[in-house]
Amino acid sequence: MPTVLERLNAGLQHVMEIDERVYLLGEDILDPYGGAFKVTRGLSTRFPERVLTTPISEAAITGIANGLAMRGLHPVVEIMFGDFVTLIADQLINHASKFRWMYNDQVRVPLVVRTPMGGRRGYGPTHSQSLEKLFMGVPGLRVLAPNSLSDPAALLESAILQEEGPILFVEHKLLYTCPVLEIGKADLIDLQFEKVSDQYPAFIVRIAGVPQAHLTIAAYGYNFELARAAALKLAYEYEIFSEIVLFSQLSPFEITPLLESVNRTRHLLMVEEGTQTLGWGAEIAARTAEVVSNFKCARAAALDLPIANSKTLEDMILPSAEKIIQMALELVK
Amino acid sequence: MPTVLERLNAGLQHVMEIDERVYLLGEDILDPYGGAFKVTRGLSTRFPERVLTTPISEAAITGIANGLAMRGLHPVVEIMFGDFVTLIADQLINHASKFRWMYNDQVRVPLVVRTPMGGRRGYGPTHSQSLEKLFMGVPGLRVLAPNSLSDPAALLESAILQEEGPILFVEHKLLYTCPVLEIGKADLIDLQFEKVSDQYPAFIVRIAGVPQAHLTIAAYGYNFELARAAALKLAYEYEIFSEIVLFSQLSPFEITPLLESVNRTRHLLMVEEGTQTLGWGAEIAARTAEVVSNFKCARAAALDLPIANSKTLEDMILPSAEKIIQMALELVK
Amino acid sequence: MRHVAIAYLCYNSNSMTHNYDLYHQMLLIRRFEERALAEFSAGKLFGTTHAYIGQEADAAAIFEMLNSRDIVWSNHRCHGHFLAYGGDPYRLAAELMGKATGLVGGRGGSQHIHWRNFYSNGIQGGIVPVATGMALAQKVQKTGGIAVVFCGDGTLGEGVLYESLNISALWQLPVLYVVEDNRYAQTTPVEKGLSGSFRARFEAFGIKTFELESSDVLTITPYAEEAVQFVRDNSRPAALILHTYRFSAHSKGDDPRDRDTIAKIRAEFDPLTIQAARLTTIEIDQAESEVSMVVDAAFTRAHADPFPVL
Amino acid sequence: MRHVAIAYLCYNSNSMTHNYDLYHQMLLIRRFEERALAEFSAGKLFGTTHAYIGQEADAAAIFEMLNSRDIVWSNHRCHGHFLAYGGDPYRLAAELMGKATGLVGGRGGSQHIHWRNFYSNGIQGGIVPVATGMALAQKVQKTGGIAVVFCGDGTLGEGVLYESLNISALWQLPVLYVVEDNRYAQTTPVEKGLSGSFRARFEAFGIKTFELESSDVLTITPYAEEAVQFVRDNSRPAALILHTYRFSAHSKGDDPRDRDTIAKIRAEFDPLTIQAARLTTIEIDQAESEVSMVVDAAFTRAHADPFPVL
Ligand SMILES: Cc1ncc(C[n+]2csc(CCOP(=O)(O)OP(=O)(O)O)c2C)c(N)n1
Ligand SMILES: Cc1ncc(C[n+]2csc(CCOP(=O)(O)OP(=O)(O)O)c2C)c(N)n1
Ligand SMILES: [Mg+2]
Ligand SMILES: [Mg+2]
Repeated sequence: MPTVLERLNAGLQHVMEIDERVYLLGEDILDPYGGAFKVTRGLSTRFPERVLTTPISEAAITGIANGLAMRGLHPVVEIMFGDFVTLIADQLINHASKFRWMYNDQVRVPLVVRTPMGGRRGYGPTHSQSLEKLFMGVPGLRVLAPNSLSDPAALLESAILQEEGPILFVEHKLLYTCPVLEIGKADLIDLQFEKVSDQYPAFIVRIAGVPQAHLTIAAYGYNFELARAAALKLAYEYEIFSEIVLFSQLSPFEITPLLESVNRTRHLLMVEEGTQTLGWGAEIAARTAEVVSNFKCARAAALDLPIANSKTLEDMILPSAEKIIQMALELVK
Repeated sequence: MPTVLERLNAGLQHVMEIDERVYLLGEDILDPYGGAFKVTRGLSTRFPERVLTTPISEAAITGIANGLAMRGLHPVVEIMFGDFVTLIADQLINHASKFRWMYNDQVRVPLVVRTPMGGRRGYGPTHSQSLEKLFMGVPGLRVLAPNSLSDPAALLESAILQEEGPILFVEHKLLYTCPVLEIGKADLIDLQFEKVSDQYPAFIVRIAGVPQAHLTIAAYGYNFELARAAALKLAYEYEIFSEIVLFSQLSPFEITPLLESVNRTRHLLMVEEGTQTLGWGAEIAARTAEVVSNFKCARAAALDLPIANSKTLEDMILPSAEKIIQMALELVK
Repeated sequence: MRHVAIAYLCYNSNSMTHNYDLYHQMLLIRRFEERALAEFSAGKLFGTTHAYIGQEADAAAIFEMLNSRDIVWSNHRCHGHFLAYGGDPYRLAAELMGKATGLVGGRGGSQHIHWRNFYSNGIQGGIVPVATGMALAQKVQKTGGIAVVFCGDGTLGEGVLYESLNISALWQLPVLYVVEDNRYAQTTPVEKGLSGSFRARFEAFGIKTFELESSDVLTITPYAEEAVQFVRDNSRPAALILHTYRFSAHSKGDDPRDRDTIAKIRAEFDPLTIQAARLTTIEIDQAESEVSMVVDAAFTRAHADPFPVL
Repeated sequence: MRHVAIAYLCYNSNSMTHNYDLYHQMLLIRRFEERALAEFSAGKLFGTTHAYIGQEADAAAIFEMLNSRDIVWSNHRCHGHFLAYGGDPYRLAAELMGKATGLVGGRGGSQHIHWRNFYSNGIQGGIVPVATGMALAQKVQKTGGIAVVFCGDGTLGEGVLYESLNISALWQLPVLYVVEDNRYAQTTPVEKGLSGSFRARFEAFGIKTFELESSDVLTITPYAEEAVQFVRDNSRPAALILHTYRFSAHSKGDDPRDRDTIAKIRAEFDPLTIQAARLTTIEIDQAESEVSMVVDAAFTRAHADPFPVL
């Protein structure tokens, strides 16, 4: 089974092969290094003209890619750590995301910014955050996150070639080494999957052969790994049956499958690694509360603190399968 | 009755008088111009050494102020338009807000960034936004917004002198010319006020002599003006009675007064001028849904679009008293 | 930009001399801006505007050198650039008014316009990397075109500009950075906004730099030509630093500068006066009447247009 | 920084000569970094680190010139600066391990430390305006102190640095910008990261600039002294550009550079070898044993410390 990292790499390679409008820009992305997390490994060797290593200039790189996109190319920017998206906020929010609408639909900006987010590598406060929430809800910008259930290569390829607007593509560092799951195999034998949306797939994941769920868990990206582990343990050890709604598209997003699930379960637990306040879960809760009037909900997210370097503190700050289980027990009790 | 602008100006003047650690930094803030919105007018004349006009360098100004704050001064930065906060995201998020916690509580960063947000001046997509939501939920950062009900000078003075951490102080452009309300006078004769929190005051505003409210309206800043007008019309024309919970502190915030109100009314309408998705209202809804399990809610916010220059489009995009009324009718019907 | 043939530019057919054309171009900008300001004062326009009055020679000289493949990024002070690009004054006027017929349907307004290869945005500095990226696009697409981006003196305060200079020099991108130093950024005199030297800021990155102080369009023209040609021929960045002066307020009113000083500078530095000296009275009158017809028609027609809906 | 007297710096009392002190200082950094790398390799440390190996002479020379009122901002590669500042190797080791006794209680780790007037952060470039602001604080508080901020060659890519240069030059702030050009930014050679010239980038803002290529601490010392003195005496910014070389990997492993080239450069450019030539064998041995005791004690003690809780 290939890892998520291998599939992302393969996806990049594939789009570069089939479409010569694709350009990669980023810091230290040339071979043999191939990027800080190796997602671009091999690409500069195969496509030396179209893999551009850049100075340490996140804002300008993004602006340059923005210019490329508006002229019909398909730039993909790698921001080495997701923590540095603060430096490209102006280019994404006041430039790339606005242009199409502001210029009265006369331009297209097919720009993809890929970046690794997330903690648990002991990188400390400026290299461990999940800052994607800053960009959720920005008009004109799409936020995507791959997961291990649907092919990350397909997601990335579609983001690069099928889109006309800017995309923030959020890769969790711990997801890189996760194998892409093969439905029906291995540890998935106990799970059932319902695909509920296509281009950027959303899934409802259920545990096979158990009673009707009374808990909905909303998750994306790496947190699906935690949510899955928690769901199995909740079922087998506590007889609490849940279904996970797994999103690839975080903003804007289609809430219907989640609403249907909550209408069945009346309990909703949002799982995310960003800090809790005004995170992705807040929007999920709000959208749900606008439509469903009798349900209980809770959020398993990072504490509203910076992410400490120390592993003990990091563990206390970030959500874990154990915390998800505790919160689920609390919620449905 | 002084205007909000006059009070902010007076507040700045007062803190500069009583505390010589206060410094102002910003673009074009010197007299006779006194800043693009005149909030700093007169100050450079009185305190020439401590009012520093800067180059057009939002990131560096904020970083410099950050350095001043860490060395015991009390810098106040003016960002000319709130739209440019994208340029200071890194200094606020990865520097000012992190330092105290990350350095194990060994430093203090009493930095205030003031900036005007909001539309309806026909300034178009890059000079009309309400971007404060980007900074709500950032650990270590406080977001405040003055309103016409409690003295803006007091709020600003407290932010500058009573705080040990960074603050984003959001001033709505249309609020500047609003008079500070005198409770019991003029158009307030029909309203009752209950102060429910002190340093950064929150209020519950009720209409005098009407039956128990069955709608809670959450608002801050300029939108209190719209919410108030809507609440009065809802009461007198539609016999829908509401109470407004008015916040000065947007993040982090004390939700209890709002929860108490929603427990009474079971209907919650959030009003804000930022775009709807992942706005302030989302966090309000989430916090409420976590505790109250049977209520209905809706958000009156800007459409998820850039803000057009054209007045007709701007009117369609931004929330208005009329829209609040429509949504309230829809919600409680 | 003579390569863009546009119907409303009736003066082209009547054009007598190159000197006349340049004057006509600058006068169009001047009268357009004056009209816009007057309409704002009269409460007929809503929002904001930044007049190009005093700087017309820069645009007239530079746009002469560009062709239709070239890309232009302008800033908040974009009307003069747009008109010199060959843009339609009527559609610009409609945009200022927020009309559905405006350049971008009323969505952008004065600072946020787009037409053909012309773009503008209202965030100081942010357009510089975007233009630099478009220069990269020109290069890899082998269009032969270049990218030109306009900045004011004050905008040299923004860091992303230097990031862009570094990269365009490293990657040898065909981009021309035009700095219009009008001595002020809003109310801030250049002495309070800029340390060191304009020229050195570009040369530090190995960028070829052209610099002059003039508002005589004929003086500027050869510099503009050389700079554009350098970028085009070598596929390398260059900077063109033009020291000029702004006669009007930064935006609509509220000009804290000393009026007498402005008047004195204007007396000897007005690009229109300088260029008028090269024309006959008949030519001057003809330009005036042509231009006022165009400007008046633009605003009148735009006023009658409908507002957009979502 | 000799003015900061710290108990664990036992070598001070034994100090024989200035040359010995400088060697001892650099050796402490070298052995500390080697130990940290070894512990990472052995899986005893978690997270990341950026060794200062090869650049020790920069820190040794500069910190000699600073006093306790001066403020220092360092970056990701901060251990050498911290140790030369007089910081306690034990508390640094504890911080690397994320221990409660670490400099910032394990919250910051390798890149995010603070002690007295020493600060570091892991965002390239972002510390430059903060240090510039602290220089302003020094000035208005009339402390007589200056601010010093360290950047790598690659960090000259970040725009906010230029914003800061402009302002510090305009406002005449006592800040020293130290550029340690170790020829690489992570894996990017300086030729791919920087156009133009190091020196010109500072001089363009009117900033007095000192530049040299050396890893001989005695060669660097007078430049460091002059630069610091210039800033202190004039309350004006200066830049000190030090061309050096990094012998270790950027962070823990994964060094794509040619090993032979590194070895060759190291053979003639190692600051320790150069300085050792000025000492007797006895001195060298003594330094070695003192330093290894200090480093070993630091790591051993830190390992035994507890992890923090919230
Ligand atoms: C990022 C940003 N900061 C501030 C402003 C507000 N602003 C608009 S124009 C201007 C002055 C620009 O000065 P300069 O670059 O010299 O251009 P000029 O107006 O003189 O043509 C300022 C500060 C802005 N639009 N964008
Ligand atoms: C804003 C930002 N971008 C990228 C990085 C990742 N990064 C850490 S160190 C480094 C290279 C820095 O190179 P240089 O400035 O030359 O310092 P050196 O590592 O050589 O000491 C990079 C790209 C970062 N920490 N911050
Ligand atoms: Mg100017
Ligand atoms: Mg380096």
